[in-house]
Amino acid sequence: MALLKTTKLLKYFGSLACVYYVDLEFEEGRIYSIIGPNGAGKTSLLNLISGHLAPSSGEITFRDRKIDGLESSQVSQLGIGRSFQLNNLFPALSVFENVRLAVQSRHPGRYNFFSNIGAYREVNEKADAIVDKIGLSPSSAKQAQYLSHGDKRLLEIGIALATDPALLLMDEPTSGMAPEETVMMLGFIRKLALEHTIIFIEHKMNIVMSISDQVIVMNQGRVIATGTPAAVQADPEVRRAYLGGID
Amino acid sequence: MLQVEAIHSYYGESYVVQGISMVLKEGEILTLLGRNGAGKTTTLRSIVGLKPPRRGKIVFMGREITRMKPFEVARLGIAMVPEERRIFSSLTVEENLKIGIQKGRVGRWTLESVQKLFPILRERRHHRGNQLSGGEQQILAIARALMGNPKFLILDEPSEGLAPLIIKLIAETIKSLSTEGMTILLVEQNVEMTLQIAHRHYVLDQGKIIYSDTNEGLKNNREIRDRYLSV
Amino acid sequence: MTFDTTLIISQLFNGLVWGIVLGLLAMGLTIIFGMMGVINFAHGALYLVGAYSAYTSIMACTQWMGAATGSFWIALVAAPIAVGLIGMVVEFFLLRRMYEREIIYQFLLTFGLTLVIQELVTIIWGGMPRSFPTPDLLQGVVDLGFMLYPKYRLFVLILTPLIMLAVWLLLVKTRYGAIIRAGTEDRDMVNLLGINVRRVFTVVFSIGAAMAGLAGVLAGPIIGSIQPDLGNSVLLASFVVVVVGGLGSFTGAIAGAILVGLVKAVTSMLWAEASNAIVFALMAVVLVFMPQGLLGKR
Amino acid sequence: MKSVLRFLKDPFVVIAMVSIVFPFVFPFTDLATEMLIFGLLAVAFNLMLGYTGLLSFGHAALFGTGAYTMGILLVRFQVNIFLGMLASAGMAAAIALLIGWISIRRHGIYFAMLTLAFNEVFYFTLTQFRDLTGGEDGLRGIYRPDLVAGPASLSVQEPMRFYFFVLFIFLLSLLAMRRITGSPMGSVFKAIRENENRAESVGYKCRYYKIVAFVFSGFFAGLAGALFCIYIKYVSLSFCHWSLSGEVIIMALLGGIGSLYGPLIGAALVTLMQDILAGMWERWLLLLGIIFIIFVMFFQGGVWSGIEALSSRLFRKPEKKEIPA
Repeated sequence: MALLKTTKLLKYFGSLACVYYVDLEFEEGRIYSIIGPNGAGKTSLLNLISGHLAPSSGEITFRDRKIDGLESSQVSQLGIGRSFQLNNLFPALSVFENVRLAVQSRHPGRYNFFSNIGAYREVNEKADAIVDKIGLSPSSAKQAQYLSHGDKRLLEIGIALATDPALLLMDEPTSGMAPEETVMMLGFIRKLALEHTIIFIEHKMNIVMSISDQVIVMNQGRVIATGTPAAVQADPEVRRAYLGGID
Repeated sequence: MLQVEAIHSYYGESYVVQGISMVLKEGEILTLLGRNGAGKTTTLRSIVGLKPPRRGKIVFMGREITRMKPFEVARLGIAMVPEERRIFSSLTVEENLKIGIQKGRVGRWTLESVQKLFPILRERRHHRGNQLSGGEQQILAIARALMGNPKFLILDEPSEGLAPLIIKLIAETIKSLSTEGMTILLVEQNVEMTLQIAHRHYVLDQGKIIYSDTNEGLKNNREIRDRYLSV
Repeated sequence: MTFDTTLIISQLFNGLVWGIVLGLLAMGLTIIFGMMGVINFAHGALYLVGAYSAYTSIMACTQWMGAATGSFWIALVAAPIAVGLIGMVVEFFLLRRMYEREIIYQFLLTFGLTLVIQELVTIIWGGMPRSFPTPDLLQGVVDLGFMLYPKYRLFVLILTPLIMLAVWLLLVKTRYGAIIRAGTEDRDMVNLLGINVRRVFTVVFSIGAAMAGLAGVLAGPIIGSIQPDLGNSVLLASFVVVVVGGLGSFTGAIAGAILVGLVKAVTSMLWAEASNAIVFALMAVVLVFMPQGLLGKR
Repeated sequence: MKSVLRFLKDPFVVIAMVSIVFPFVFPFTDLATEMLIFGLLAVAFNLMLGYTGLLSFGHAALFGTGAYTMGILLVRFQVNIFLGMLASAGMAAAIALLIGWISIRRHGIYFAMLTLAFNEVFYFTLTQFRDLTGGEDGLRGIYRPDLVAGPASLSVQEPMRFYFFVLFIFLLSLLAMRRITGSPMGSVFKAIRENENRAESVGYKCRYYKIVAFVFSGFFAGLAGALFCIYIKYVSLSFCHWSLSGEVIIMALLGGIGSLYGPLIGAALVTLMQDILAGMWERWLLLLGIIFIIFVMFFQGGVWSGIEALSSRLFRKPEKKEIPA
């Protein structure tokens, strides 16, 4: 049984189809990457899955449950975490508070308005654990807006992780990172894959080819190929549409 | 033509450009290469006055432009085609072009000559900016910059996200502009393309220039290309 | 029976006149919002200044030239210019520093400005109502065939759309208009093309302000007497208009203005005290069910 | 000794101490009382603007609801003072729920416009129920009841006594609001202010939380209204006029919306100016407007952040903002 499935997924912006009849299945425990030129519809596809966009038609099921049309908060509660291409943090809150908010969203205590937030030990401990996991313990008390770019990218993922997602959607987790940071991030994604199913968008081909189990190639809203990295690289249509002019 | 002397620029709190110096000669095509976050775009923004450097000096044709406002820099004849083209999406193609006109700067480029160079702009002159494809937008952005008859053209990643055919057209245009005497500064990720057209290269990493060479030199230096520029 | 229909028609005409004056205000608000992204809470205060400066100019002219001939026409030009200049000063010294900030702060700045302007007006002209004369040429009524209608109101009904049209043409048909529209989308890019965007914005704000001032002059003879709290109700009404019409849309502002004017006319016939509240209820309904307004974009 | 010092560093303690001593130093007890009441209103308002990022132009309606409810209950039913205040605050919370439930669907400036619209509609509605509200004439015949709890009763007619009664309610409310902002739900409010979309993405239904913030804010605004009613022994339509909403915004911004206590300072300053300047110059609003503009433009943090900076220097706390690498 597929963890996530899209059926004839279609999204129009005005008269322009940014996602065009996409049928995909994602199995549990694997790493999927989505590649394609700018404007291919990658981020839109992620937005459709995470409830940030509603499809024009078609269906998305997660664990056999229909999730298209749900709000992003509901999708999140079902176990789909999302990180963003551009940093999307709580800028004036500390790293720890950023993560704690996400942890707390799964805790019944979130409705409590009259007890000290520090009293929720398990929430605080778990937030600490996640801050540690993303390697930001030293800057735990720093406001998110003052982090370096690489640290912001890590926090971006930390927030998504803190909601205990079964499926993790990541939009260009390495965007704007320095080479060494990128290598670290790769290792981190590999580690995450032990516990989560991952779908991520990426531009750097060497990353895609080295860590994905499956590659999905999109162009102008369509999925033009899916398969193992090797198979996709060999696909003539992919070469023409995407890899052709660049390498 | 353009001299950049040890400029330092910050983006918010992060120290992005850490003492970059460069010299451009008239009629030459120079590229700034390097990975994301190396400081290329910030360098450009410093030159055109969008992000004045905290320290250092920028001189254009004998005049210091370090602290000038962007529109003043533009009026001296420096045109920039920024990343993501930044076409005015609610304006028609023709209106976009007309905004590029600068009174007092007349020359080879007029509405007619630009449309002759890129016939697609005449065909689509009544379309709005947001109805154009990525390639058409890039062409429009270049044409709009030309309308001000600049002496010096700055292009930030013109090939980004475009189809090979359009990239070729743009590369050819850049080359022919340069043979007509235009000085061009090009920021690119697409190293292959720049190797075909540029005269000299600077490679940036973490806010500093770590390598500079002629086109031939870079072509033969595999190590630099693999270390800093491989896709 | 015939008497009743005439009354209703003339009420509807009044609503239309009021609506069109509101439309002028709303168009000024829309230009400022559409071009600069600023919600100008001081718009009502500028309208107030328009009315008062016109009043002063009429009085001064009358004193110098004896009879009141022509004095209104001078005021009709002088007051908007005066208000436009005030707008220019406000933009140059205050608003200009606020563009990087959140929209709420610009809103609050102009809110504070309202207090200041309103108090200044009270200090300069006093708190007592002053009667605003109707120009000699436009005194009396016209026979429209089906009813008699005040000349002046008819004049407003004809002149205002012409002014609106002229402003619209300026914005849509000229290169300067294109620059203004481009400036709303991407200030930096316009700057990069060698255009001093700051100056463009100063001009835009002062055009918007001048339109508020003009509305103040035109409204003077209709309301008959002016006092310093004049701006408040008009401000709220013109907010309603732009929200109902769709924030940032010109046609929306005009359509919204006419709709609000007519709704107000009808309700003041049926239930006069409620007319204000009903207009606001209308806005609430539109906001909840059609968040972009009747003709708004996006 | 150290724990005493820490105790003294708590702004709440400082505010409590200052306000206890205040009426003995400051000769105008009534004015001091008014400062507390508007302080409560401004802090309540700031639960929305400062903590949740929602600019409400409808707080006059909530304040007015509290005042009218209290007044009517007193005039018609001679209700117990505590019961009356609870009912007033509850009523204001209910109105806040109604306004919030609809307004919260829109963001930013649209939200502000909607709350303004409801304020206007509410204002009009009050004029229509003349029998109940006294219409344009206002509600008359309000008296200040004694504090009655079981068999015990205490008169608060005397200004100083009344001040301390108001102070009691005020401090209690302040503590309650402090608990709220420091609670898990309070942290969600802040998250909404910082980045509503992301809060939604990690699984919070922000609409719900925003309504709750509005209701809390309404509750305390209503309480302030009820206190004002028995303070001034009169309720008029002007309590509900949108210009009062505007004044509250000014108070909050002058004081500083970045903290719970900032708006208190703003409210105290505005009330003071209103009283003192208004006595000297009829057009004092001009000065208020100018000061407000200056604060909007140059002092985003308001007076409070200035005080905080000063006190951190006094106590030699390490700099709050870390210097990024």
